[in-house]
Amino acid sequence: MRGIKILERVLGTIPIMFGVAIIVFFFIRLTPGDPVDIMMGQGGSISAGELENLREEFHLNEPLHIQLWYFLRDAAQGDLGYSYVLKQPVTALIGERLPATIELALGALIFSLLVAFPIGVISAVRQNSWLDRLSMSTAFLGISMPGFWLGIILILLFSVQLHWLPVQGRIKLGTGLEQHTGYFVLDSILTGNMEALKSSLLHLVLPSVTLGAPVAAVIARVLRSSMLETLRSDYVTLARSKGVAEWWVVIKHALRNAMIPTVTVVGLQVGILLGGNMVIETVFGWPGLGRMVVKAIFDRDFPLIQGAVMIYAFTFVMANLIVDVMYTYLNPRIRLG
Amino acid sequence: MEANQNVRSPLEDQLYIWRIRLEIWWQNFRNFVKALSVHPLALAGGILVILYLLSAVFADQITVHNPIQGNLRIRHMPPAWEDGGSWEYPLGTDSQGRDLFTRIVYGSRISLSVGILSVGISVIVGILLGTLAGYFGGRFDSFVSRLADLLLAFPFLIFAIGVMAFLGPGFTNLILALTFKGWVEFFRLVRGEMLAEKTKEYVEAARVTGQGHVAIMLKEILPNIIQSVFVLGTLRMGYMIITEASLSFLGLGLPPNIPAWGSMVAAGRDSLLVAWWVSTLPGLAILFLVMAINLFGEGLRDILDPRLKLEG
Amino acid sequence: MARFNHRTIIALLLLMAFVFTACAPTAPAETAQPADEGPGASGTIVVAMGAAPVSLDPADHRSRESETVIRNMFDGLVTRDTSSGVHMQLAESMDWADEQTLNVKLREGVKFHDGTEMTADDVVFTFERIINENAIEYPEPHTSPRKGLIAPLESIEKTGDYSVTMHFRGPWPPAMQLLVHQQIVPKAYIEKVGTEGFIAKPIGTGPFKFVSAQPGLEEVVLERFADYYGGSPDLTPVGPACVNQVVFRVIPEASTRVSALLAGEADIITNVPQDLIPNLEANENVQVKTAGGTQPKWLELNVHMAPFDDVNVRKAMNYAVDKDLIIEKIFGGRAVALPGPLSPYNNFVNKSLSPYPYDPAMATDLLKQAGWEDTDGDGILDKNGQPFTFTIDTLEDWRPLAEAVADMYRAIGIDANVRFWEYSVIKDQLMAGERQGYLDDWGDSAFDPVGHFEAKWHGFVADTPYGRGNFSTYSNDRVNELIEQGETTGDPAARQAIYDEAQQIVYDEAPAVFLILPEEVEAASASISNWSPASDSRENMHDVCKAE
Amino acid sequence: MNSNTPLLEVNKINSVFPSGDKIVRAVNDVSFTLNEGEILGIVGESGCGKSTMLLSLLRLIRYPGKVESGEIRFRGDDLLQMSNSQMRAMRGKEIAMIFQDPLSTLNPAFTVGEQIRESLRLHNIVGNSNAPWPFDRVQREQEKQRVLQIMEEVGIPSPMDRYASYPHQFSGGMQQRTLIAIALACNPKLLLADEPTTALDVTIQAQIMNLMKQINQERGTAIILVTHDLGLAAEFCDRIAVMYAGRIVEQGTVDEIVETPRHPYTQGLLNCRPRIGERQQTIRPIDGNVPSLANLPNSCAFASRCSFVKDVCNEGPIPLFETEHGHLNRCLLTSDYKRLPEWDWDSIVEQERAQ
Repeated sequence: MRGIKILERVLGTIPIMFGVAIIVFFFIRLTPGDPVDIMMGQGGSISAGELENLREEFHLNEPLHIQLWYFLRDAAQGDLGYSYVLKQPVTALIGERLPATIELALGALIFSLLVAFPIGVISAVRQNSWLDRLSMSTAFLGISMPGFWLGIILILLFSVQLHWLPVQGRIKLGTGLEQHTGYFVLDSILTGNMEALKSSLLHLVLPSVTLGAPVAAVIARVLRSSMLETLRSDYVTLARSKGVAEWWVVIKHALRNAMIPTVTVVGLQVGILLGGNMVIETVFGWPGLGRMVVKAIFDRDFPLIQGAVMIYAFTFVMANLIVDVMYTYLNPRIRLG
Repeated sequence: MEANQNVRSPLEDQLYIWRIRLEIWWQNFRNFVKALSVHPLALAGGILVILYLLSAVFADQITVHNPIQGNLRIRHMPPAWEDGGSWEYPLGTDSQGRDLFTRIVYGSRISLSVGILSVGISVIVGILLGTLAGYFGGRFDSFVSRLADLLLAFPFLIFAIGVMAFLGPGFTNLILALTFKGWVEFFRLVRGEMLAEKTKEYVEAARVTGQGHVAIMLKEILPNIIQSVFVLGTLRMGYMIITEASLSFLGLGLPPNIPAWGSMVAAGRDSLLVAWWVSTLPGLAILFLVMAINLFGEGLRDILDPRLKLEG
Repeated sequence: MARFNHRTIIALLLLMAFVFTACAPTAPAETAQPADEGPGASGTIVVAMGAAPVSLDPADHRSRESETVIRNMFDGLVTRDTSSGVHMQLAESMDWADEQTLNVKLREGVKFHDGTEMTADDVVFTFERIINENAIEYPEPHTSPRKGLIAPLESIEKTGDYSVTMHFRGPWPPAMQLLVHQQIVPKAYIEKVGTEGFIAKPIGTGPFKFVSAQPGLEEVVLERFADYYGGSPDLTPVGPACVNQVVFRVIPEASTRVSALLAGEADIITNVPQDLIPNLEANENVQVKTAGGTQPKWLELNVHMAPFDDVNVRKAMNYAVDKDLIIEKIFGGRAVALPGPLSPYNNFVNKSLSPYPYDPAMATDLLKQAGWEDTDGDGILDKNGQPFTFTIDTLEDWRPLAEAVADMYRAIGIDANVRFWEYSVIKDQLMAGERQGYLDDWGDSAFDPVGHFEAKWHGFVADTPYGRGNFSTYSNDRVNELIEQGETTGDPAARQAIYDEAQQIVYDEAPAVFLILPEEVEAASASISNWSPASDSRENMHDVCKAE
Repeated sequence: MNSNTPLLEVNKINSVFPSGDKIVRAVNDVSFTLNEGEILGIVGESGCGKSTMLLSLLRLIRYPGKVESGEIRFRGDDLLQMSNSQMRAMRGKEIAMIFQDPLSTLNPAFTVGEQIRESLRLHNIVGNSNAPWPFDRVQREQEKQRVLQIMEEVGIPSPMDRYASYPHQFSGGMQQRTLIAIALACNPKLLLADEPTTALDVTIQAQIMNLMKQINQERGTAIILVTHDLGLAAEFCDRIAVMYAGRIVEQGTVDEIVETPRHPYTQGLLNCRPRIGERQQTIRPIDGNVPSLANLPNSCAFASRCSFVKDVCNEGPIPLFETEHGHLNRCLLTSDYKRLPEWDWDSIVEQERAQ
């Protein structure tokens, strides 16, 4: 029964993806700025005639609905067209850059969960202790400092001063890593290349911490406030009366129920992890999809923007779907919505 | 004397009622302050928030220098407590030689209103749609949820650039760009909580006593949900202010004659090695504001939340 | 019932992982393999760039970053040394049969990276691939964007195994300067693998051969080409490249680039922010070098919109800016004031012009003559009731300069402020003459007025390169006429006179505030030797060595 | 542990909650004893500290509250002196507890069967393989059988397919039976029931009480029933203690309390209970309400509401007087101190206060 509902939601993403694609299609074309003109750049002289035949080539002169028809017809066959600027098929470009963004997002999510859960639980159990105050103030630091500021400070401290961690990029030179999936950590494990594994993990640390800090802060605070609720509930008293050890009461009984509101918030944060990492990718020179999309937007590289936006939409909606499924799994009272 | 007491004109009745209301309100306020004083952190938070508000309102009285006029000769002057700094520019100067303290004080005007307005609008829209969707469910719920999914999936940056491109960089466009997706989070949170609360007994009890749906939503369920909305709201306040920094990092910030903390942090990032204060101090201003709001919120929650009171 | 949903959840998660990877069709590509150690070569140099190259096909790009990488893999007929000008490279000798035909004698025995020899066929193929319509077939048949750069080239013919003749539509004085930017590609190889195969694994005649490239060219790895013919004989040392491997890596954020250098992850970094230079200079294992810049900065004033329709006001705007203070404070002394419309390093700059001096008193007088005075004592100049408000539009990259200039205008009573835009958005409004003033730069990498001067100061003529970047909507018939003459007169002395007069007129009419020309600043680790930053966007790695 | 020592001996325990600057004395100087298999009823209005007293027995009072002083001897050993791990071994194994509102007491996130099985696993009732989670399949199977058996015993129909359903899918009665199943999983010697049937309607209440009666008789489990319903206590319990404002004001066998209530508060409680069968009966409620536990008078707390109040009642602490054997009450008047002239009133009061 529940499997069907999940399938329903998976199929439900298709209209959303195309919905987003169509909205973006019109939105970027109506926004002022002409891709061909930008591509020509400034230097040298260029006759307007050449601009004209470039526009011709990209079908830019046809009315919008015709252009939309071209786009939908090609997209249906899986051909998302070519990037105006990079002159490579959009699917290839995204296919190569998406794993970097997802690897960073996963790294940040893992970091934030590893940090947020202990802090959230401990500061609830030890409410108003100095530990609670300390963890909450570091949480504020995570929330209030912009990503790039935190990133630059971390680089200056851990890479330039202490030389513990690398400054930028996904992996150091000369590790001879064969890429199969595009996920460096996964690839290095698959190919058993320990040096590449070490280097890719080291390169993942600072960007994940920077991207994960605000997310950890939010999750920690929400978890803390819901833990305070569940620790006061009757079923916790029942568990204690059954002779359950205190820490097991906190972890199994209280935390399990406190997860329910927290999961929704984690779901929202995943959106930030995926969508918000363009700044982090810029600061750490991380060759992810986020940075490419930013450049594509400024270049008005329509096919690339559309392709990337559809993939982003797909990943967003998938992440939310996973959260909803986890939500029903955690909270038996709510059937899959 | 007995006779005319109950022969009161309607006006006097109104006055009488209002006097009673005032008294009750004053009574609540007094023991609210008494309760607040017991909770040190909340007090600190409250005072800090008030300080920020005062600095926003009386910015020109507090500061000496002009926040916009720069003077290249005193560029990158360190804060007073470092060597080379002077008390005339307590927090030093930025890369254009403008007094940092003045700009931060004026910046509170913009950043506070960016934070309050964008979170405020997002919360209102989020609660409105979230309550209706969560409570009634059905087609409205799936429609709005799918719309939320759509917006959540719609990259924020494209919309921000679109808005900036169409309407030009400016304050109101920034608020528009921030709230465009801001409400989705509150919508999903409120909807999630509403789904959970809806199954609870006290809602059925309220329905049994004949309360209308609206009354149930407003009086019964919302007070319980307002808690997490409050927590998320205070967190999002900081996030909104910082997003302005990320936008100016990408070149879409507010024009410099509108001093805002976000653009200051972004503009100062290149000289972090040379002049750490240009970028860090506005960042700390954001930090303390967010911390103040959250601490004050925390204290408020403990005071107002009935369940947290001990019996007796 | 409970068991069932356990399995679906786990199945779903596996599906997710698979979907993410499945939709990433990455052919197993090699990451930077350690190259085989060539004889006598040593080490790897990492060059950190601010933006990524767009393409590795010499005929299919118009970006400085692409050219930086390409000119290490491909050589052109001629090359330029920033100090000593243009020298022969793949061409042994060139002579003009007449003003419109150029005979080129090719060097013999030059090998492509795949061992085949370069002949006249390759040169003809290269140029025809640029000037013919829809000559590049991938990804869709389109004309090379570089066609406009060598527009006067009408045709090219092979006159011998190692000699070609180029026919031009008319005398084209900057021919030599612009041929530097066209590199020769292997005809046989491209016809075999097609453009798609060519850009996947480019083959050229340059000192380095291609090894690998990351997606979106974020990282391009080049390897020393052992039997390189040695390069231009006039530029010693002649011979294969000094270092074994060069990696061009993109680090967009300036402070991260500097940190990468300080942490030893990069050997050479380009466009270093001014504020960080003191730190780098203080560090003993880092060397900072500058080279003449090629991106002059102007604040163009809309000559058709009050108050800038009055030449006195425009002159006043020039006098009000203290260029030396800006150079000293914001650029740390690493910039030069613009004497006039052309950059001081241009071959045909009018040497008699000198930058507008900083003279606020003169500025106030000029403004008074134009009717602008502070009558109501609010500190802002006004004229028949209207305050003098001035919005400077610019890009975020020029924030410090724009804000400093706005400050200086405020100092003389103009209510000035700055607004940052996205180039593509503001460009149309500028061309339509809707804005007051725009602060930007215009590339002059060819050191010749052609391709630069006419785009900025010639009146806008649709479908021609004239006035393509003219945001001040300035148009002076005499100047237009002079520009057109300058393009076709061969004799350098005559061109100098033409351009001198044109510059004088533009200087006097001051359609823009001539600001500064910042120097190109690059930094490298101390272990790097005989490297120098090139201002014509070419990181020449041929002779650069790295001490281990 | 010879047979005549009582199962549970509670001696002057005090539980306090510091809140702000005041101290709330929820339980003060409560003493009582309970023998094997005996059922003691603790009756009192809500807010008189009876639930807190129960929680104090299991040392489950939440910080900042604590059991300040006194002794709780369970089969001779004092629970207050035990270490945490020893105390944990007692909870659920020797002493179990059931609560008033079953829906909020059962963990909504775990299945019913799972929550019962947890008690078994905690005290290793069924086998003792300490194999980690995935490999203890055999022991889990055995435990599951045991749980199904217990569910049968407490009257949950068709336990096989109810094992994996969630608390919110059960009716109120069924949920309470689950709680009882959890409590009985380890066959405890003492069952603390905190108003188990208050949230249920009368028919279900009777079923639950019979179930508990049956458990008491078959397993010999002693029960302390906390309730505000004196009638219920009268039918079900062997002995009853009446609590008021944190103190036990009267204690005795059911008959003594029902037929010859000594303390005015007990009499008041009995009077305001409608007796079935009598048509017009005037129910005389006790007017006024319970004094706040934060500022308790050390004299008789009921004085303000007592219709027989004398000024001596407000002078000093009222000790427990034993009128008949075992029938104690804390009221100067009913003990008719005038009738027992030979008692040196002052010395008794001094002596009592001295302890």
